Amino acid sequence: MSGEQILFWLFAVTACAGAISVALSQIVVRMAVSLIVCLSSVSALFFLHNADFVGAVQLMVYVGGTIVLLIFGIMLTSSSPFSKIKTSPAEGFLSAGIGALFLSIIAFTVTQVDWKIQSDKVAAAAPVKVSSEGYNAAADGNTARPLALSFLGLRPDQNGQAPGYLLPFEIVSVHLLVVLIGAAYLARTKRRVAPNA
Amino acid sequence: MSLVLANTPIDLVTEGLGLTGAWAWFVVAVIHTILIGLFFGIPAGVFIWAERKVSGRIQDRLGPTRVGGRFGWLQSAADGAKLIQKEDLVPKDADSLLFRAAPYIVVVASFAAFMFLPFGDGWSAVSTDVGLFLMFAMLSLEVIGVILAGYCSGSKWALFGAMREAAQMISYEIPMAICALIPIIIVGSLNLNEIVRFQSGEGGFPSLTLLNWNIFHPIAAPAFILYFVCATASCKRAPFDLAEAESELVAGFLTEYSGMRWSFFFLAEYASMFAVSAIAAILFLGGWDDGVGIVSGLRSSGHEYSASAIGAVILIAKASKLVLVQIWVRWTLPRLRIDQVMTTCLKYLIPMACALFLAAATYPLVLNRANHGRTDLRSPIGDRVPMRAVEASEAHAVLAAPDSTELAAADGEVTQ
Amino acid sequence: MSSFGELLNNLVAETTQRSLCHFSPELALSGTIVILLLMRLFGSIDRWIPPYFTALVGSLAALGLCGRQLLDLLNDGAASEEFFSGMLVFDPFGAFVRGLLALFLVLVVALTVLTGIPDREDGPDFYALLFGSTIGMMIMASANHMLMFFMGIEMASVPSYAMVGFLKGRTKSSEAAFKYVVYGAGAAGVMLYGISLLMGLLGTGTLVSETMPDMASNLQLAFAGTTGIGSAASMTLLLAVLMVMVGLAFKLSLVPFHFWCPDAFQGASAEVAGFLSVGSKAAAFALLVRFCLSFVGGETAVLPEIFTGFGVALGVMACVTVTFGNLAAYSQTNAKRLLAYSTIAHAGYMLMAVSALVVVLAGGPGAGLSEGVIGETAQRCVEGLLFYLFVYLFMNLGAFAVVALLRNHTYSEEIDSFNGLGWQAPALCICMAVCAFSLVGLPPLGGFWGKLVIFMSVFKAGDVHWFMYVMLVIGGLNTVFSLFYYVRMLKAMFITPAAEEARPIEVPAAIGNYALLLAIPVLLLGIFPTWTTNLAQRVSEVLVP
Amino acid sequence: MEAIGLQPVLFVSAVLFVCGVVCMTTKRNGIGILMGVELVLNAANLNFVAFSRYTSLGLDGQVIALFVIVLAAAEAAVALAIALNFYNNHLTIDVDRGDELRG
Repeated sequence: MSGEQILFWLFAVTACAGAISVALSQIVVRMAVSLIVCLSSVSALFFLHNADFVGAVQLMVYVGGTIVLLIFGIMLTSSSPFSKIKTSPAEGFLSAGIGALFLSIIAFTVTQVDWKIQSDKVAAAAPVKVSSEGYNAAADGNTARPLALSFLGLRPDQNGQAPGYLLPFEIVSVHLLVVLIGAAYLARTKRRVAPNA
Repeated sequence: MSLVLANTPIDLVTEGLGLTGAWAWFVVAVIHTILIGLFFGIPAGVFIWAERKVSGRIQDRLGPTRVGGRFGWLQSAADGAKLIQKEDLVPKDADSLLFRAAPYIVVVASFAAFMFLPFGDGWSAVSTDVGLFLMFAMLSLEVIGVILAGYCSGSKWALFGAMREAAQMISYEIPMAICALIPIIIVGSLNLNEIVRFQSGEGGFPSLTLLNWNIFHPIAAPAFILYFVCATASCKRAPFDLAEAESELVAGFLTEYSGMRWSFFFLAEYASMFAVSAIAAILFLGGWDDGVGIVSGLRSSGHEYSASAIGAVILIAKASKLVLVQIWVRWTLPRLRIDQVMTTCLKYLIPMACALFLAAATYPLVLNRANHGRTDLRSPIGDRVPMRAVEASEAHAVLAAPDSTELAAADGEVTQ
Repeated sequence: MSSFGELLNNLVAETTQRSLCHFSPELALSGTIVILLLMRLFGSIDRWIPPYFTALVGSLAALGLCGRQLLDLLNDGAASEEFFSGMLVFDPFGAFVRGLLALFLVLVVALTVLTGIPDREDGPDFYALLFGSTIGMMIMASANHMLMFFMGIEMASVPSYAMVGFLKGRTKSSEAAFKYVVYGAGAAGVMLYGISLLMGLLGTGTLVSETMPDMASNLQLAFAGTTGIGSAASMTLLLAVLMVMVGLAFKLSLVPFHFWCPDAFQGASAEVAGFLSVGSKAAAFALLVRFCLSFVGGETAVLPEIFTGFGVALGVMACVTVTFGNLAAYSQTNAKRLLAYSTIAHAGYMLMAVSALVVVLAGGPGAGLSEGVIGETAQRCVEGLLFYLFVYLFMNLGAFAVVALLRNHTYSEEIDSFNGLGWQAPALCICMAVCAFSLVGLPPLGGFWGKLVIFMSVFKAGDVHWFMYVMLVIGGLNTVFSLFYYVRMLKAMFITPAAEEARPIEVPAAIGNYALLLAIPVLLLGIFPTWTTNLAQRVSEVLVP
Repeated sequence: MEAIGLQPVLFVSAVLFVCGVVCMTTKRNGIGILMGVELVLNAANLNFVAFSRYTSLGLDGQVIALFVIVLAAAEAAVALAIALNFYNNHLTIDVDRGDELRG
């Protein structure tokens, strides 16, 4: 076993354990902590899969931003600090059963596929060859530069024959603006305007 | 991302040690952990001592004098020994698991940031292209521990402290990150090694690389001041220490903590002070560059190791200076109110940071225009990266992903 | 190997000369959002120029740009072209739906002016959300990449969650928004998982393209010669498609993913409910058609069993949705809730067209139709869908608008509160009558032709699969059944006398004119359907060759 | 170095997905449900990143993962604002307690 594999299994197990304890935990704060464990492990898995930038964004935006927001929400909405969510045993068994069914379906179909062959079939006929001149994204995980270029709509790694992501990169800012307005509107109290202002 | 040991790729190290596979990883990881542990713990201890001495000096008293000789330099160790012996209390109303876990989250977050910090050229535990981003990401995780500590203490003071802390830290991260982006625009890389290499210029000894530092860039200079203010706030240092404002909130989120767990929070606080100062030194103050070209001269004459060792000392000295400034500020300025803290950030710092960001982005274009399209401006104020991109017809070579940085470093190659 | 500079130059040229022109309606809307917000920020310009005025101008500009694009496309007879390096596609189908959305936006903004639901203070917020959501819908209508697929849905939904909860102080409104956001986020998550599997399986996210590797052709490469769902890869494909369908079914409020719809519509103000019931449906149907065509629209049929089964499953869903919607609507007392169930039922009718489209195309030649007939039948399906959407816009918005406008006078949205209004507000009530009869599908009105075209295409598809006939029968029965609950509303208006204590209401002329503005197209489309059917036909000919 | 292979990653992501779905269906607390959604989105992201390394999807997988993170953050912000609004009106964020809309 290589070091990479050991790390993979380590983080895979913590990610799964975190996810399972999110599903099982009855206390909302503990759910949040389990979620942090899970998402941090997932970001470690990103690093192991040569996606440094995605992993860093995951840590910064997801764990450091979104989860903090959720914990904020917990603090603002729970009537008592450690209020429990009660789930009846029947409900628990039912959902566990459905979950197991789901897992077996997904796991059995998805892991049975020979992805290599599927991928090769597609890649063999594709007119595009990955260029070797320093744009090979997957190597070494130094993807910041190719990612930045693809956000500008340039894909030198695919010889230009791949989608460039200029539009989503720009339009997502409009989305964020709109969402910010919406969230701010909902969260603030209605402003009072002076009668003759 | 790759694991390196003192500028040498891991494969070579382990070959020397006669190890293979997982064992090699394990050994190198342990070496790194010990090294980072030292760099994490020792400065923290020193700064706690320094804080007491400086505050003593500012308040016209002596500070610690007894423990460990004349200057009391063993005071931190003695404090640590005392804190370990203290009773470990968990309040009745607290969520005991999370209450216990919170200090570790804080320490781990701030410890993890040191993984990406290069002390010399390539001397970091993990070498990655997005090192700076990752350091910020790790430091931003600290807030989770603080919130949990406050929320799970089961105390109102602690809860208030945690809320303030969360609001403050998340707000100040924004201008801090924008300010950190300005040197990145100038240099064109998120890689901490490259940022310093850019500033240390190409020449051997003697060459005035000092003028190449980002602090002398007309736009990065105000960004440095802004960054430093935000960094102080994000380490919850006075005058922004609202989270533990003892006159209002007893001790904020720390109210219920005692003993070793309490000291963990302080360890993390001083360590992250050092971390943000080291980032400031790297981004704006030339990192391990000495300003007159001694280090780069040594490197270009083949003395890799000694160059990096001297560089590490220089970087630590620069970062420590900045930490001392933070300590000085703490004992000089009065604490702000929470609304003032938020107003400062949201109404002043963020717009200023955004303006600087825009300026930094347009500056090279303006300079290019003013210079009648000549791009050969070899002066410290020139932003060479964007010009190079225009200049080079075969931009391929320029924008190509750099080779794995640690190897590029070995050639003493600069920025490119 | 083209050099980097060449790539850069191509990008700049393509973006500035082509993509931005094609994207101009969305840009107009984005610009309006920014202007609205700046006007509030700097000084108090919005005291002199009300926000709705800016919004109206912005939406009219978008409508004009959309109309011009559609006319240009039809005059040039151009085929589809990708822009923004494969992210979006510019074709008559997309232009038609975007034009529909822009027209709809203008009408909704006009309605909000009349009802005054965002007051002047909140106007910029409301219009920012409304426009942001519309941009998302327009992106959905022209998406050509799975990322834009997901992003369009998110951009359309997330602002609409906030819009449903726009009346902050009301418990019902906040409850509706809360349920909507929770279920919506869940559905989006499941859909994203499906998208990830799909993209992994096919190695790309572009739906259809001529210059880049795309899902349609990769599907042919990867699954050529595979039959049945025996292989793990095709099972994964099916799983992925089903997961994506969860998200789309949620947007389309198809049974069993409809439960949010009545709650959200009842809790939201009638203007927002009308917006959601038409806008998000139109966009989601456009997206569904594009998604289905990327699988079954190829030259040769890939995995015919799976996709025929998929089409039939859509048909079953359509039947259940129509029946459920109509049955549930029958017992409602709240007008918005009744219209919500009617929306569900109409989504079912439109889904029948998509189901027929998939079934016809999936089998390829040899499955019951000859090659030429396949294309023609498929075109009829798309044509029916588009015509139906066009009529549906006017008739459904008309119904919601009447509810919104009457609410301002009766302060209630219960059907009982409409008692005896027929003689007090004749314009509104006649508009409601026209819209209701059109929703049922009675002959001289637009709704009749919409249903007729869809049923005809379904009948044609019956040659391929017998289930289409079953679908036809169920659709017909439901049409008859739906008459009863719409008539209940009209009975309250025209026959039941007003309660003694109810005070008489007076409706300003502008409001009556607006109602007639919506009712007249419904009538005209019923009398002269050919103009629009011709347009829809030309649009569908480009989409399905 | 031996590669990890795609199957184990997909299995991990399937576990995350199922936990997320179970979380969404069993929790009554609105924020609990949102956490389930975050799990599901992360499962999808893990898939994207894994595919980007092992299949011909290439860099596109990472790009999409980035966009998903951003969109998820936006969605969480609105969801939280709505949850707070609900809490202000109902003094609970138990989804089942919102029962005014029935029929």
